Amino acid sequence: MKIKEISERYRAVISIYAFLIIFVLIFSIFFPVFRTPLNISNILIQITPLALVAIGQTIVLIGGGIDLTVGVVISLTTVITANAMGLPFVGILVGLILVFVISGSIGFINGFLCNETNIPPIIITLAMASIIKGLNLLYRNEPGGQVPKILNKIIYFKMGIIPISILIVLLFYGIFAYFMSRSKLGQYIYAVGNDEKYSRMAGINIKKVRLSTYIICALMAGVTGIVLSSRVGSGSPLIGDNYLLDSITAVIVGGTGFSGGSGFILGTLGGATLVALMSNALNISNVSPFYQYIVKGSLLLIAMILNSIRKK
Amino acid sequence: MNSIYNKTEIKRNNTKGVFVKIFSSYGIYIVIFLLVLISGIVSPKTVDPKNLIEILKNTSVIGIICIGQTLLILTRGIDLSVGAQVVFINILVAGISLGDPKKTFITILIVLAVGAIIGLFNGVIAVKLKIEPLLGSLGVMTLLQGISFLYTKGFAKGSTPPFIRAMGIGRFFNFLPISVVIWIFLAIVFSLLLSRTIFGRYVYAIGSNPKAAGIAGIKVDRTRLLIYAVSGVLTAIAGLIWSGFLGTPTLTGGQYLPLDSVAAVIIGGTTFAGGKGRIIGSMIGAVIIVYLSNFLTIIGLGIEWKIIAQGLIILLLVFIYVGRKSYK
Amino acid sequence: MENNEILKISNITKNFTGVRALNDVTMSLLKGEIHAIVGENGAGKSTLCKIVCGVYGYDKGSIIFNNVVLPNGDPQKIKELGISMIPQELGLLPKLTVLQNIFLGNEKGRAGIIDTKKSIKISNDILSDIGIKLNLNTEIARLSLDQQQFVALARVLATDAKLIIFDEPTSTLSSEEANNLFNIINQLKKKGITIVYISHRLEEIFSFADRVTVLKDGVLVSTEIVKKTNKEEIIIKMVGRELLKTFPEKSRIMDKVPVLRLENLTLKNKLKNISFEAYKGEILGIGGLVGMGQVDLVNVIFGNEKITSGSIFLNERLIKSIDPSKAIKIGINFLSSDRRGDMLFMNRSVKENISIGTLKYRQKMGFINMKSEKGIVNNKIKELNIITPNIEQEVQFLSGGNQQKIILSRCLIKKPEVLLLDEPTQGIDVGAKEEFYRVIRQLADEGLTIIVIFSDMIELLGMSDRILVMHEGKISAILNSEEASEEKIIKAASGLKTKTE
Amino acid sequence: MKKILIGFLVIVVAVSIVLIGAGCNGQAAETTTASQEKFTIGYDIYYEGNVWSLQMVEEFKYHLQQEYSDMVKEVFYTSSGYDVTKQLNNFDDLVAKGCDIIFIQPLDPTALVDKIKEATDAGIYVIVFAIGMEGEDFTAYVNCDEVQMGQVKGEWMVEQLNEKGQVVPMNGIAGTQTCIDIANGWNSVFEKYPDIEVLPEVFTDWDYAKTKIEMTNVLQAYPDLSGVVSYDDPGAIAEAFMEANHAWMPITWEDENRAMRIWKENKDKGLKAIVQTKPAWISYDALKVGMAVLKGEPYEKMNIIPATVITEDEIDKYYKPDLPDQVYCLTTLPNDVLEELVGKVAQ
Repeated sequence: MKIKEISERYRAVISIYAFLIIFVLIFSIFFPVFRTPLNISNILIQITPLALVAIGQTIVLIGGGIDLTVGVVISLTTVITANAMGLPFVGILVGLILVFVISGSIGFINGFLCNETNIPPIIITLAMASIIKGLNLLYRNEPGGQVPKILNKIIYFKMGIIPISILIVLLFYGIFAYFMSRSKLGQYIYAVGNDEKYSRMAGINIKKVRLSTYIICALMAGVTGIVLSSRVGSGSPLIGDNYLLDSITAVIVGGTGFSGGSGFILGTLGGATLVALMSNALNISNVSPFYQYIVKGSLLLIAMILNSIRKK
Repeated sequence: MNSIYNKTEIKRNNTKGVFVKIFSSYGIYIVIFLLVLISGIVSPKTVDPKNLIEILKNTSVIGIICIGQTLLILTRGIDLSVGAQVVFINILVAGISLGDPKKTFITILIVLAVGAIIGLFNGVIAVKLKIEPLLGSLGVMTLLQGISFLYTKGFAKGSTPPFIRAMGIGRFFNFLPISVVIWIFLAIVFSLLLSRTIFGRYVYAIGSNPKAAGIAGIKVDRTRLLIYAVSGVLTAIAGLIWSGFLGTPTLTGGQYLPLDSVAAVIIGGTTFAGGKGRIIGSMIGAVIIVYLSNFLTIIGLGIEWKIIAQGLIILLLVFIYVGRKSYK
Repeated sequence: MENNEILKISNITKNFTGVRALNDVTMSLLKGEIHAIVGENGAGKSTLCKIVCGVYGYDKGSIIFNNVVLPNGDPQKIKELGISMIPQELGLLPKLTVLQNIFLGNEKGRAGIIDTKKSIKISNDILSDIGIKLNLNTEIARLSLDQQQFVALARVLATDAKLIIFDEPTSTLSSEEANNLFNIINQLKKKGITIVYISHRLEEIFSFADRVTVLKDGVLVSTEIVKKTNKEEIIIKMVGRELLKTFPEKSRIMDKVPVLRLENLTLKNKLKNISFEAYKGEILGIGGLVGMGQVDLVNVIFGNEKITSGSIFLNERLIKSIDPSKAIKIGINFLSSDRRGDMLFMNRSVKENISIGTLKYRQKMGFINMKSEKGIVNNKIKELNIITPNIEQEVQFLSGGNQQKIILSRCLIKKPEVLLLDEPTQGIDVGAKEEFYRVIRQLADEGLTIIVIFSDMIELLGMSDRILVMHEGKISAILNSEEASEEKIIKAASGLKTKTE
Repeated sequence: MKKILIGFLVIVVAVSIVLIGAGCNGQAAETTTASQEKFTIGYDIYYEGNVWSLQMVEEFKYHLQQEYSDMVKEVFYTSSGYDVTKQLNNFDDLVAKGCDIIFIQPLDPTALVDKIKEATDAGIYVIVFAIGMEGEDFTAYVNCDEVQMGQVKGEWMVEQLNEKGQVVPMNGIAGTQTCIDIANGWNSVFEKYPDIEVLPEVFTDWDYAKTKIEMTNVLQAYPDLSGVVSYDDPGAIAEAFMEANHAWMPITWEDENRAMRIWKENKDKGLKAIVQTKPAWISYDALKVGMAVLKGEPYEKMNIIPATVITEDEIDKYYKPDLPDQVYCLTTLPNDVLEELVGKVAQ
């Protein structure tokens, strides 16, 4: 009874992890390299940025919105980090503050516009994305700057096969999973995603809630930017762009619906893992690079089809 | 019963200021006018007929795509795979014809058919499988890129046959580009379809309220699939012109088409809520977007400024169209 | 009396674009009383209560609760002050669990973190108080209507409310469930909680309310002490004049020509072997508790839903595989109660809204004959005197009544034989209503068969030549208008068979 | 629940079939019977959408097959698609696959420095070629001197314009070391001549479509343009000229077959050009060095190979009339192999 209930409720999450396990098993069997410690720690590193940015996207989607600015925010923050952290000692601190202030305020603008205008979130964030991208390119239209090596050393330090970066990821997922299921604000985000009007009736301040979703999302994009730039060692105005589609894919694969009000942070972790795993698996299994697009595309489509089956 | 929201919204509409009323129906014209005016003052080069023709020529591809995109957004759909489609079509044209004039006709037929199929595929995903078209078409986009790569293994074969080449770069009385003529012809045809025919009425009805459309006796799914197929064909035509314009198969390019086309349609006054909007608006929207980049290059400003300006114009115009949200 | 007055509403006025929903309403509630508010659909009952608990803001007036002036349109604040409402639509969030819904907006816990244990305990207590068992982790969407009703109640009880407003709670409850509810309400009363009870079921009110206030067209007619008045008086106050006069004269059809015949028609777990005949020129009213399959019935006839088994005959010809477009073709048409949702194209013109269904008959190769279209539309606008500046006006700017007429005229351009109406008078003001009653009757006299769902008892009795009462997807009674009475209908609606016909 | 499980099984099967199936008929093991020591080789393609980069791959494959097949255990190809992060991941994956040697064209001058150091420290040979990078932690470096290339282009242009005129630089991808060096090269020349006006640099990602559109705009914008110094697709540039029927001017050229054809056709109509470029066979040079390393033979760490120059009277020596436009003429691949790749030209 209890079991059944849980499996009912967390069906999406369970199934994505079930699939992950099967997937990993198959590859471990067919490609021994796949299960070597080195490759495992590679995968853990490769998961990091996507997993982080996907958290924010999930929360926005649960809140009934969507954020198309994550990609450009990541790029922007890499550039900021690379330039601000140049100066010794204080550099890192200044960089962090700058990143969070800027990404936070971008999130605020997104949320504010969604609250105050009738423009659908997709269009708002689309327009915002192109504005930010433009500004970013104006600021610096080619990769460059210097991110202190120390960051890289810390974030990607490996304890055995476990890089710190994945611990950061797990930490964030822990926090936000708890936040979404236990905190008032978390509840309200689900509620608003469910039905704005009834949430208002229940006395929820939907503006505040929506605002917070977009801010969280932008901040997570900022974090991703830092993690990414410290891996690359420099900032690049285009480096983040691919993460938009990937983040949405991860969330959808993780079983969060597009209509809002439902979904689970932990599902997204599974989704992100799967997406990252795919490209590693392609390399490991030595598939011609030309296949990677096909696999990515069909992954997204299949996931969405399954979601819509699940609804019925 | 979402009464309170509708009611308040109606209130807003009724109490719209006269300026806003005018702007929300003629905003796009005002914008293009201002754009031409300013650019004319800043650098007369921009507005000389030769350059204007150039601009129209560069608009024709995205313009034709925008016709289809308008139909889709009118009926609460969208297609972000247009860029990948155009690239794929171009490769197909070269691959099938191998530049052989004799194969021109069959090539065009095949390409149009392929366009229709891709459109239908998008349609089935959105209409039958009930998948958010935005994401669905993103998936299709990635798929198409993959298919293009697999089909060519990176080395796109063949070249564009003369006739199709002419569609891209040919001109009547070496002045009026053929592509522009095709584009404007299609635009006129489809505006007539929308304003004068049952099909048009159904499009607006479905966009305005799909459920009601069904109850009013419209075959909603069938119509929407048809629309997807049609826009697929339109994209294929755009692909032919593109292929003619380039004269060679390439695996890259066109990546800016999806967002630019959507942007054009939106600033042209077609709302995501569906059921409102006209072809002419989208066409002017498309011109604005191309005009912007041309103007900015001419005055020596980079692509960055175009992107920024585009974003701002979208926000501004759409805000004027749909206005502030009111909660009480 | 004044000393134990808990709520004072003074000169409240509220407009929804054009429509005046409430006009200068002044009334007061006494501590610990059960105060009923009655009135026809659209009399302003719900609006008044939603204003009291801040869901709507008001334009003029003031509300004082326990000697504090209530903020205008601030649900959170007002709830904290101790006023809670169970709206008709319940306002539960379908994808959230029972537990989450019960505490939504006043979660138990500190520092923004929810104390789940405490919440579970409290909600279990509440649920056992009102004597129902529910799994706290099931999503609302999975519950039945009456279970949801009780969750909504539990949510209100979770806030220590001093004033609770019930908006037509029994419309979805069977009679024993209703009685259960009345007991709960009486307990609350004993606890000294003030109850406002909106309903148009008079017998309920007379069974347990202390005072009753009658609203009509947004105006407060009077407030009576229940013991000192009687049903007839109240009805007259509600309707304005005696019941019979509001509704047009019923026609006496002598020869019963069956136009539409259903033979044990079944729709998977919604309808069970429905069989009946509808005659030429009659108005067949369908009554019953909300959600007992009335809407499904008309939807099936119109082809919105595929029947599982059984058969439909039109003029004794079997109709197989029907969908809306076919239904319209063969002369069955349908007006849904949800005008905005199901019928109207809000941002399109009056013209398009009227002609949409019948364009096929005015075209050459897909091109619409604008001229004849215009003609037809203008005729219809005259016939039903639809008030609109011009035929290009977007319908969202028209009043409910006119919108309703627009839909009706859409259905009448190509005269149907059977017209299905679902709550046709919902949300249109009384003037428009009476006109609408006349139109419907007139159509019937012209020979249309009209099948109409009314949840409002008075309308049901007033309009129907025959009344078909449904309970849990079955027909529990078919009554002729002579024998039909409120009591009989309620009985049948609650599933207690009444021998008739 | 059942439905979904079934769904998943379907995907699992599908995916694994695609991957494994493709894996097997992909560029998998190429083993021979020779008793020689065998090595695992990794090669990262910087962008699979770019013909030149793919022709490098083909040169590499072909000669590996022809000359070194007895040394090959396995070859792995990954593709980075211009994406630095992807390239980092690919490099990791190649290391994980146990490659003894990795050939790579770094997309970012700094990003790979540490990785490459780690790898070489771990005894993996890393051959950096065709695109420059910072540091010297790689095993060997094979490239042209790009600054010098840029200078040559610049000097030629100055000479053509006899020291005065308006020049637009058309370049590839902003921020890649190659493009930066090239630009530094020609700028160092131009700044010596005050009468040469250098317009803002245009980056086109070596994308044909983008190049053509950008060039068209430039021609519109600057009527008194007098030269194009380019490290870009001259085919597309020429297209823009011909379509605008704009008078020809001096343009620094490349060895793409289309470009060669256009040059041939227009050299008498006033098109002044010179090819001075990095040949696609640079991957072959890299391969040679790499194999020498594996064999333990002596090798140069820094191999600066001269840029190949083609002048007007040498066109016919390189132009391949019987091959389609896409191929690059500076190639060591025999025609049949090329035809295999890009098909015959339509007659």
